[in-house]
Amino acid sequence: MELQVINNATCTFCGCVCDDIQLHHDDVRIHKANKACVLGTAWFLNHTAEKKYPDALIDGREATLDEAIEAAANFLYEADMPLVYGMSNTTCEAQKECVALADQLGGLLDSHTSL
Amino acid sequence: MQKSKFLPRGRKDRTMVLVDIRETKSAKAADIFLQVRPGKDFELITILRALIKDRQVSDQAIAETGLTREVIDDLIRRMKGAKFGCVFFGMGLSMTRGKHMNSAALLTLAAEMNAFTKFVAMPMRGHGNVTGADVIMRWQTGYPFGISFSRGYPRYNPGEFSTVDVLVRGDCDAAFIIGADPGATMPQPAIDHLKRIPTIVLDPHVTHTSKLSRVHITTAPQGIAAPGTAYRMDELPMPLKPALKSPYPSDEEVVRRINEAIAKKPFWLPDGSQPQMLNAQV
Amino acid sequence: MLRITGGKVYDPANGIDGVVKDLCIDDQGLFVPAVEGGRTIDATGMIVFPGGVDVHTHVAGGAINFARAMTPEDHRRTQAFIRTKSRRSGLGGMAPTTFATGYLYAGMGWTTVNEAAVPVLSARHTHEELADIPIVDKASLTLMANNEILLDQLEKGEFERAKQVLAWYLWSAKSYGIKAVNPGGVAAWKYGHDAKQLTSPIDGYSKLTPGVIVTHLARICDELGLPHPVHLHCNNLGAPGNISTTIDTLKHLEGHRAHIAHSQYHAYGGDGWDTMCSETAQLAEYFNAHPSITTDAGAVLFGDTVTITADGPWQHLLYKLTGRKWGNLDVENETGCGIVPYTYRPSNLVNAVQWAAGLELLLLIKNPWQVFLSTDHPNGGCFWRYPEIIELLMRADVRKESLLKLPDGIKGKITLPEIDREYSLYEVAISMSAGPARALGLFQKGNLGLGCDGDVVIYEEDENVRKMFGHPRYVIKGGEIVLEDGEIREAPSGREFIVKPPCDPGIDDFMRPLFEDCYTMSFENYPVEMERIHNPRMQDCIEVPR
Amino acid sequence: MPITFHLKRQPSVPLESEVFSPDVMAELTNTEIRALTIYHGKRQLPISDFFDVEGERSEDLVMHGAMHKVRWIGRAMSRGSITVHGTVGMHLGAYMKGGRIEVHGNASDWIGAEMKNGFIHVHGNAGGQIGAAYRGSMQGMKNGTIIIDGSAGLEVGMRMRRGTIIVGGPAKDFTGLQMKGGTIVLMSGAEIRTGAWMNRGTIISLKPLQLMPTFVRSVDASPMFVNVLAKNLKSLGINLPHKASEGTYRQFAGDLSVSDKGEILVWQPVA
Repeated sequence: MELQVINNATCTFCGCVCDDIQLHHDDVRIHKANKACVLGTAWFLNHTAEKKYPDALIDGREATLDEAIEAAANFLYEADMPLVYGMSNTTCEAQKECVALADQLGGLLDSHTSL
Repeated sequence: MQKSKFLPRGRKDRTMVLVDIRETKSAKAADIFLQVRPGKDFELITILRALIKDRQVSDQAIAETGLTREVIDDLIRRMKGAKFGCVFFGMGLSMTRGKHMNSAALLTLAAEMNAFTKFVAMPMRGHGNVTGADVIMRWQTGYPFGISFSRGYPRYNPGEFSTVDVLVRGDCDAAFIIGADPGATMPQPAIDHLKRIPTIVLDPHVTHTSKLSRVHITTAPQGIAAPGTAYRMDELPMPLKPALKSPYPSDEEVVRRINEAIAKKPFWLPDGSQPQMLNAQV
Repeated sequence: MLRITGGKVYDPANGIDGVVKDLCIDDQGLFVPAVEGGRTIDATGMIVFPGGVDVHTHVAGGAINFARAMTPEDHRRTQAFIRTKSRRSGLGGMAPTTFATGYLYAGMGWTTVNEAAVPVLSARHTHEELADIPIVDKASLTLMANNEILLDQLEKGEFERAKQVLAWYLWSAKSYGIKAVNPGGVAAWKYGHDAKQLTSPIDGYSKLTPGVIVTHLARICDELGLPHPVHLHCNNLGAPGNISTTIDTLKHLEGHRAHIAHSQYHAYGGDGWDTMCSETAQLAEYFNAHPSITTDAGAVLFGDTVTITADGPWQHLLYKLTGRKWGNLDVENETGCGIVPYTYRPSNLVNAVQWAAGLELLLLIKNPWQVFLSTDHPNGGCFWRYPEIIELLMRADVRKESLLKLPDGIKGKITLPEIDREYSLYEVAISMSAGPARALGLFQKGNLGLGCDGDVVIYEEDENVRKMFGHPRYVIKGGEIVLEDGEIREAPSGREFIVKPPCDPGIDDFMRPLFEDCYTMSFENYPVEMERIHNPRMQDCIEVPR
Repeated sequence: MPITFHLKRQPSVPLESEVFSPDVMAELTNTEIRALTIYHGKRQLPISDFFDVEGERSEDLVMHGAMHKVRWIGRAMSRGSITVHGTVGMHLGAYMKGGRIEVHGNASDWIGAEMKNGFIHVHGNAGGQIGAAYRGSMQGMKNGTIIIDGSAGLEVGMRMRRGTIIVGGPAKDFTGLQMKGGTIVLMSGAEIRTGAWMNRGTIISLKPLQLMPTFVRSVDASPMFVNVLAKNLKSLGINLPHKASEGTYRQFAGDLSVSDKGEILVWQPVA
């Protein structure tokens, strides 16, 4: 099968966020990441579109996404001081949702920066 | 390397000085390597701040940083003689003893250098889009991290609301972790607290933190299978171009759905119980 | 659908000066002759204005966001908006958060704001922030006067090419118009220099002068037919004696439309801080003789603020003067920015001159369609203090009282004590709404006529002018009641105005090699994608008469 | 009769309770005091949910219990007294304007932060940022006295402008960071970077200090004001050596990266 090519793709492994990477991929994995550094290549090649993990786990048992979302919402809603933390390896769009979540919950909000 | 009107030969017109406690691979790329004694960054930068203002510092004090007066004098001459100086600094500075004060020292030095020439400083951010989190929190809450909404509006106090401190003291009673794996990196007392309370993890992998959590949700990796935006460490947003279609939903979608699920429940502050706006905060 | 009945209407765009008449707004949020059903606001005895329009403010983007990070101490002492089930929390103050920006503007009846300084590289970021400013409609201006690729074309005398380059940048940024800040000076600041003489070549160029940049940008804006003319922050901001630079700049603009930003900062005489005085009379005279040029006051109010401007060299000077915090941003080949917290004090002669000069310009420029209310937020003061300025304009006695607080040394440095003019409500409506809307080319704003946007502010008439303008009874945005009895009711998201100037499709091929030579991001990723703009509204280009 | 509080159950998350201030309670009845709102995380609850309350209408408050999660006690108080038997959490006496706070036990970070005046005495150990400026503020405590009998954490007296801080036990790094005035007395010394970036003010240490490279030694002597200070401290039960027969103070000026007007005095006892 012929590989598809994406030009000027963006690498989010580190803070440099290079946006000149050429990706060669099929439906399942990226085979080549031209112009990416060692770290970036590993980042692109190590993720696949395979279903390696269950959709969700609740108390270690496999669960559906809907169940997990409901459980997460309940835990966070019941807490007196919930913490929303991380947000490094995710998109700005998700980060905005996280800020909205902490705002709605009346909780704590923090990122890797505080480490 | 990019060329410019004033630096037409690219890299050749630039001088790179590397300061580190050991000679790393990066030293090969540098023109000058300065080996500073571990834990003496703050002292070295403070000496530089004094010396650029022509204040006297003893040879012995300089020697304690691991450098000699000749080397420091040469460095200052190069800094003052540069057309445009830039200091990049990383976690070796900001996460060792002195922490934020080490960064503050470097930023102050860069500001003070502008009495002689153009100088700037920029933190080298580690993980992917941590800059994006900073930037977004600033415009939505006014603060870059370490925020509490418990009084209904944003408050800021690193040390009080920052995650490691909160977890080690056992201050929070639920945790939502996204795009991070504190179970692998944080001190043991912090990890122990995550085990005690309901922890929820969103991650493309089942991580250390997932294993101690009550809820794990697998999500699509950003930039590879999830679209959106990421900020470069100089605070420029870059569009993401995912190559793969993930069998999992994006972080954005999952957090939005959690937000929607919570929004269906009664709001924690009863309607009308609070003023619209406070003029005096706590 | 909404009907507003019995109010005394001030609608300068249609020459209506305090006439009792009814207004109707349809489901599209536009004024119509009549509506069936819906709510009726009985505005009998109240005053009805078109919603305020801020022609020059800094509310979104890299610079103000840097200022937010720099001033946690101000966030702690300022207004805090508490989260409700439907409304996000926020903080006000010198550099309000995006949500609070919307609440505070709408809270005093402003419904449209123009973010006046956006580097193209930060445009994607700025649009994200603008999308998070609720209620008000937005436009943004692109910084162009220190862009290396553009300046190179002007240096070579390639005017047509320069026009195409500018159009390409403008559309890449998805912006509404052009802002020029300290032409040539910010580029020179990359290497610690400035550009102070309008006719001297700037650093790194043999022929190109600030004057050439000014003239050509004005001409390009006219030839492209941008609805808003070149929006110019002159060279030498804040410096004693800069009036000569400003008048010189205005002469370079003759024959073109132009908007001069925050002219208070450009109207000083004297040759040092000791001798600095107001030269607003001279500047006002120029405006009075040249009706095609508009300006905003950039008025100063005493108190704390944070100054933010692309004028990097000025900010470094201010940092040295104050010894306070200083932030500096450099935006690759395009522009830069400096940030310094500042306190204007009546006891400080320089600040006293600045305070008087802003008011003088608003009072000495005779035609209110030429000079608009602004503080160059947050530089001269925070936008949410506009009602204080309105009071100073409407009440000569309040001005006289304030003058008493100034030091004796102010005598002979200002003309404010000799000015008796008081703004009428009609003139206030021009200065805060109809005038800036017209200057921006936003014909659907600041106008209560049929087909225009249903943005209305309704005040309860009050002797206390500051209170009246600070606390409207109702604010209506696009026909929706967003504020009622001092409480924000709804926080809908606003729209963004964008222009698409005519652009030669071949310009991409011309730009690519130049771009790839000096930029650090990919050419393809540089232009802001249209789908990233929240509620875009395209505004047509116009035919500008020669 | 003071108003007495006994913590009856341990909060699971921090309890923000700035209402524990004589300014708030002095005129209130017992019922009104019980109903005052405190914040258990985000939940707004009456004081009586966590405390047994005895007494009413008094400027003197007495608190009992392990209150390490109870924050903002005595915030901005201007009069009266608070006496704590047990531990207290962060921000004790922050923004305080007057009155006395005494803690028979340990306290946490930000004691007397940005206080304007008043007196705070912690008999146990304390955390960091004592009398300091909150992040971003230019000025820490402006006046008043803080005594810590035990140890202290980082950044003691950060950006303080006036007033006195006495630390009996050892202090950690950055004591007197960016100090602009006032006095810090270290009875048992401090770790590193004492006086870093100080502009003005005085740090007195009875134990040798590892100083920043940007301090220069001036003279060995006991300046007059040490005598005055010693007399004042004596009334607080603190013994500051100052007699020539006992030794001298070695004086250092700095921090030269900022100014040479700050001084650090290190006690040199007669051998």
